Amino acid sequence: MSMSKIIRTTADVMFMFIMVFGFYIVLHGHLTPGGGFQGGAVIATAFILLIVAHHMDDFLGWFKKDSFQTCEMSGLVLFIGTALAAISLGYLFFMNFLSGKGGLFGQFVPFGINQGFMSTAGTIPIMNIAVGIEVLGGLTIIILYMTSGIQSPEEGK
Amino acid sequence: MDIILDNLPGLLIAIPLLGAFLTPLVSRAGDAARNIWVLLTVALTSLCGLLIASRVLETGTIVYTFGVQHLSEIIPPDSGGIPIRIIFTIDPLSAFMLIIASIVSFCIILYSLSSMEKLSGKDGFFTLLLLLIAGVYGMIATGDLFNFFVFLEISSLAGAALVAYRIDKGVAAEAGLKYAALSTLGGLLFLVAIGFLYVQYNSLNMAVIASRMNLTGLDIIAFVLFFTALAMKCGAVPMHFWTPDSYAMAPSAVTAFLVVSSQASLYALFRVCFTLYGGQINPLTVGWVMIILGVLSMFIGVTMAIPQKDVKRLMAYHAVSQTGYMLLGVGVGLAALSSTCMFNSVGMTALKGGLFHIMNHALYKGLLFLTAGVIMYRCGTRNLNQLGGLGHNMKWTMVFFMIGALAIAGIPPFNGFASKLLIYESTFLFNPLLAVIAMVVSILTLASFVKVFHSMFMGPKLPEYEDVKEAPAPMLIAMAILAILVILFGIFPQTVIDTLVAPAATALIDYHGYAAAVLGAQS
Amino acid sequence: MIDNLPFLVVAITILLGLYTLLFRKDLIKMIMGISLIEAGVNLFLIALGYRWESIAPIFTGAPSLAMVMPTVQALTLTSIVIGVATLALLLSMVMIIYRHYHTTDVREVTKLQG
Amino acid sequence: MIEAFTLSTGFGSWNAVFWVISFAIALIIGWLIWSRGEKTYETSAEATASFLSGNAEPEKEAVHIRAGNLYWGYTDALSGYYRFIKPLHTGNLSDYFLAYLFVTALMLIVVVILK
Repeated sequence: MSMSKIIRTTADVMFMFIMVFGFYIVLHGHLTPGGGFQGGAVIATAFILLIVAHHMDDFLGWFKKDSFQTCEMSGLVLFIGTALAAISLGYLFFMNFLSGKGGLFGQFVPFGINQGFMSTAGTIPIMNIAVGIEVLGGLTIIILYMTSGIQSPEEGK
Repeated sequence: MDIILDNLPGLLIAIPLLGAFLTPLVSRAGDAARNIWVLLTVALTSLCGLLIASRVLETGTIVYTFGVQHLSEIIPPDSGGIPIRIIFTIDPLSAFMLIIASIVSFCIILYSLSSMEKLSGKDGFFTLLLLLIAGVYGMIATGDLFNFFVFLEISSLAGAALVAYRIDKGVAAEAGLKYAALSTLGGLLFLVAIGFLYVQYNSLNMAVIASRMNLTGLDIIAFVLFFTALAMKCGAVPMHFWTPDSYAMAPSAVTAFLVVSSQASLYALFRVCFTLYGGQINPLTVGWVMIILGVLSMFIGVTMAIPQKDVKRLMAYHAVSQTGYMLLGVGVGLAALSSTCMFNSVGMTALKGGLFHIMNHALYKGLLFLTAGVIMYRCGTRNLNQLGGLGHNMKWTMVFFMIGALAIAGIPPFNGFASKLLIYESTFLFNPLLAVIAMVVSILTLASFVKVFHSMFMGPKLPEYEDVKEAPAPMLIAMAILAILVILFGIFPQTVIDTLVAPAATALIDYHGYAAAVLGAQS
Repeated sequence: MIDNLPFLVVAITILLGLYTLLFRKDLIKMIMGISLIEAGVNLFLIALGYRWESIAPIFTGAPSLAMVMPTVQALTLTSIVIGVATLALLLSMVMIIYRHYHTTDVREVTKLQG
Repeated sequence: MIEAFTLSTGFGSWNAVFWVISFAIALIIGWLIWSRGEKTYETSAEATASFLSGNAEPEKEAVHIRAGNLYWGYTDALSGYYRFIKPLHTGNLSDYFLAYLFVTALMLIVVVILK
C-alpha cells in the first residue's frame, strides 16, 4: 500500500524537518509550550508519515520494531533514573537536584518576564527528553501494531 | 540505611515501575533471568509495603512529599504555606491496605511465574502486572486527589490489557473492552468531580480540601460523582456487570490481583466518605445508601452465582457478594456516626468488621482464584460440567480449595467467620433485617461452594483426567502462603484486630487527625 | 452570562458524548462518544482556570504578567495523555473483537452474559 | 493470656482456639468409637460392590453427578426469580453504561433531596 512516487519523495524530505521540529519542542519544553509528550508525538508523526507513504516492509527494513521498543524502554528508565537519582543524592523522590546549582541546566531564572534561558530548570529538561524518547517509541509501536493488524484480515477469517 | 527507610513511600512506587520498565531488557537474557528479576522486584516492593505499614502502626501517619529536600519539609517555605506538591499520606488505614496489597502481590507473582511457563508473550505480561501493582500501591498510598485519578487510570488500563491478554476466540477482548470502557467513563466523571473541588478550594490535596470544606451544592454533586465512580470500580451491584465478565476471562493470577485493585477503589470510597467529606455530609443518608448497595450486592451476587457453570464466573459473583459485606459493615459504621451513643455501641464494631472483611476477603478470594487457575492450568477447562474426580491426584489443591471455600462461607475456625461475626452482631443491633439477609447470603455462599467442590474434586476418577498431575511447586507455595494466613487470621482474630484493624478504624473516623498530619500545626 | 458560556459548551459536549455512548450501536461510535466526553472534560478543566483578560502562562517574552491559571493546564495535559492511552487500548480491543466476531455491533458482542 | 485470642465483639466473645480444641476432642471420641468397631468384616470386591438391584454398575462418567444438575430443586423453585434476574445481565456494553449512569442519577436525587 505504498503511495505514488511524489508522495514518497516529499515524505522522505519532510521526515527530517518534522524530526528537527519535534526535538525543538522537546528541548524547549520548560520555556515554550511543549515538552516531552507533545514533542514526542510530533516526532512519532514523522515516522507515521513514512509508514503511510512507503510499503510496510520497506519501513520495517529501515527501522526494526524492537529498536522502537528499546527507545521506549530507555526513555522510561531515564525518567525513573533521574527521579531515583534524587534519593541517592540524599534528597527525597523526584527532587530537582540540578536547579540553582550552576551546572547543567542549573542557572537561576529571574522572576517575571525574561527572554528564556536554555540551561535552567534543573532536571525538568532531562525529564522532557526522557518522555520525548519514550513517547516517540511508544506511539510508533502503537501505529505499527495497528497497521500490521489491518494488513492480515484474511488470517482472521 | 535510614535514607532508604525515610524514602520508603517513594521507593514503593519507584521499584515496581523500574522493574516493569526493565523487564523487556532483562528478558532478552532468557526466561530464568526475567523470572528472578520480576520476583526480586515484587519481593522488594512487598518488603517496602510491610516496612511502611509497621512504621505507620508505630509512629502514626507518615507524610512523604515528593521533590523536597528533607522529610520534615512537608510544606517547604517556597510553596507559600499550601501543600502544592504530590504528598503521600499513609495513615493506619492505608497501612492496613498496603499489607493486603503486598501479601497478595507477592503470591500472585510467585504463582504466575510457573503458570506462564509454557505460554508466549511473557515479558509483556509481567510488565503490565508490575504496572498494575504499582498502580494499586499508588492508589492506596497517595494523599492527592489528581494523583489518585492518575493511579486509578494506570491500574484500570493495565488491568484491562491483562484481562484481554489471552485472546481465546475474542471473548477475553470483549471482557477487556467492557472493563476499560467503564473504567474510562468512571475516571472521566471522577475528573469532573476533582475539577469542582479544585476550583472551590484551590488545592488537590485531600487534607487541605477536607480542612477547607464547607458543603455547597457543587460539593454534593462532586460527592455523588466520586461515590458512584468508585462504587462502580469496586463492583457494587447495579454497576457490577463488568466484574463477572472480566474476572472470568482474565488469567487467574491477574484476577486475584484485580480483586485487590477493586478493594483499593473501595478504600478510596471510604476515604472520600469519611475523610474528604468528614463532618460535612449527613452520615445517615450516605450510610443508608452504602447499606442498600451492600445488601443488593450481597443478595444478587450470591443468587446469580449458584446457577453458574463457569467456575471463575461463579467465584467472580462471590467477589461481588463479599464486597457487599464490606459495604454493609462500613455502611452501618457510617450510618451509626449520626448519633454518638449508637456509634460507640454498634458503629465501631461494624467498622472493624467491615475493614477486617476486606483483609480476609483478599486472602481467601485470592486463594480460591489461584486454585481455579490450577484446575485451568492442568485440565484446560473452567466448565464445571466437564470436571470431576480431581481430588484423587490433586490432593494439595483440594485442601487449599477446601480452606478457601470454608473461609468464604464463614465457617468457624477460618478468618471469614471472625469478620462476619463482627458484621452480624453489629448490624443486628442496628437493623435486624440486614443481619438476617447477611446470614442467608452466607448460607447460599456455602451452598454454591459445596456444589463447586463436589463437581470438581469429588466423584470417581474420570478417564480424561486419569493422569492429571498436582500443581507445580511455585503455585503450591503461593497458595500455601495464602492458606496459612487464612488459618492464622481465623485462629487469632483478636490480635489481628488489635494491631491492624482497630487503628485503621480509628484513623478512618478522625478526619481532623488526617488533616493535622499533613497541614501540621496550621490546620 | 458571557463568562459561563464555556461551561455551557462543556455541558453540550458531554451530553453529546453521552448520547453517542448510550444510543449508538456500533462499538467504534461508542469509543468516539468516550473521546467526545473526554474532550468535554478537558475543556471543562481549562475553562476553570480562565482569568479575565489574561494571557497564556508563558514567561518567555510575555507581554504582561496577568496570566491564566497554569496548574489546570497541567491536569488537562495529563488527562489528554491518559486519553491517548485509553483510546489506543479500546481501539485495538475493538480490532481484535472484529477479527474474531466479524462484527462491531454492540448487540452481537455479548458472549459474556447471564 | 486467654484474652489474647478471644475476639470480643462488644456483645459476646468468640475464641477460635477453644473451638479447635473441642473439635479435636470430638474427632478423638469419634475415632475411639470407630476403632472399637467390628474388625473382621469381609472386604473382598464383590462384597463391597454397590448393589443396584442386580444390574451392572454404569461406567465412571455416568456415575459422577455433573454441576449442571446439582441444586436442580433450588433453581427450579426460584425459577420465577431467575427468569427475572438473569436477563438483567445482558452483556450489552450500552446497558452497562446505562446502569452506571442510572445509579449516578438516582443517587444524585437521593442525596440532594434527603441532604
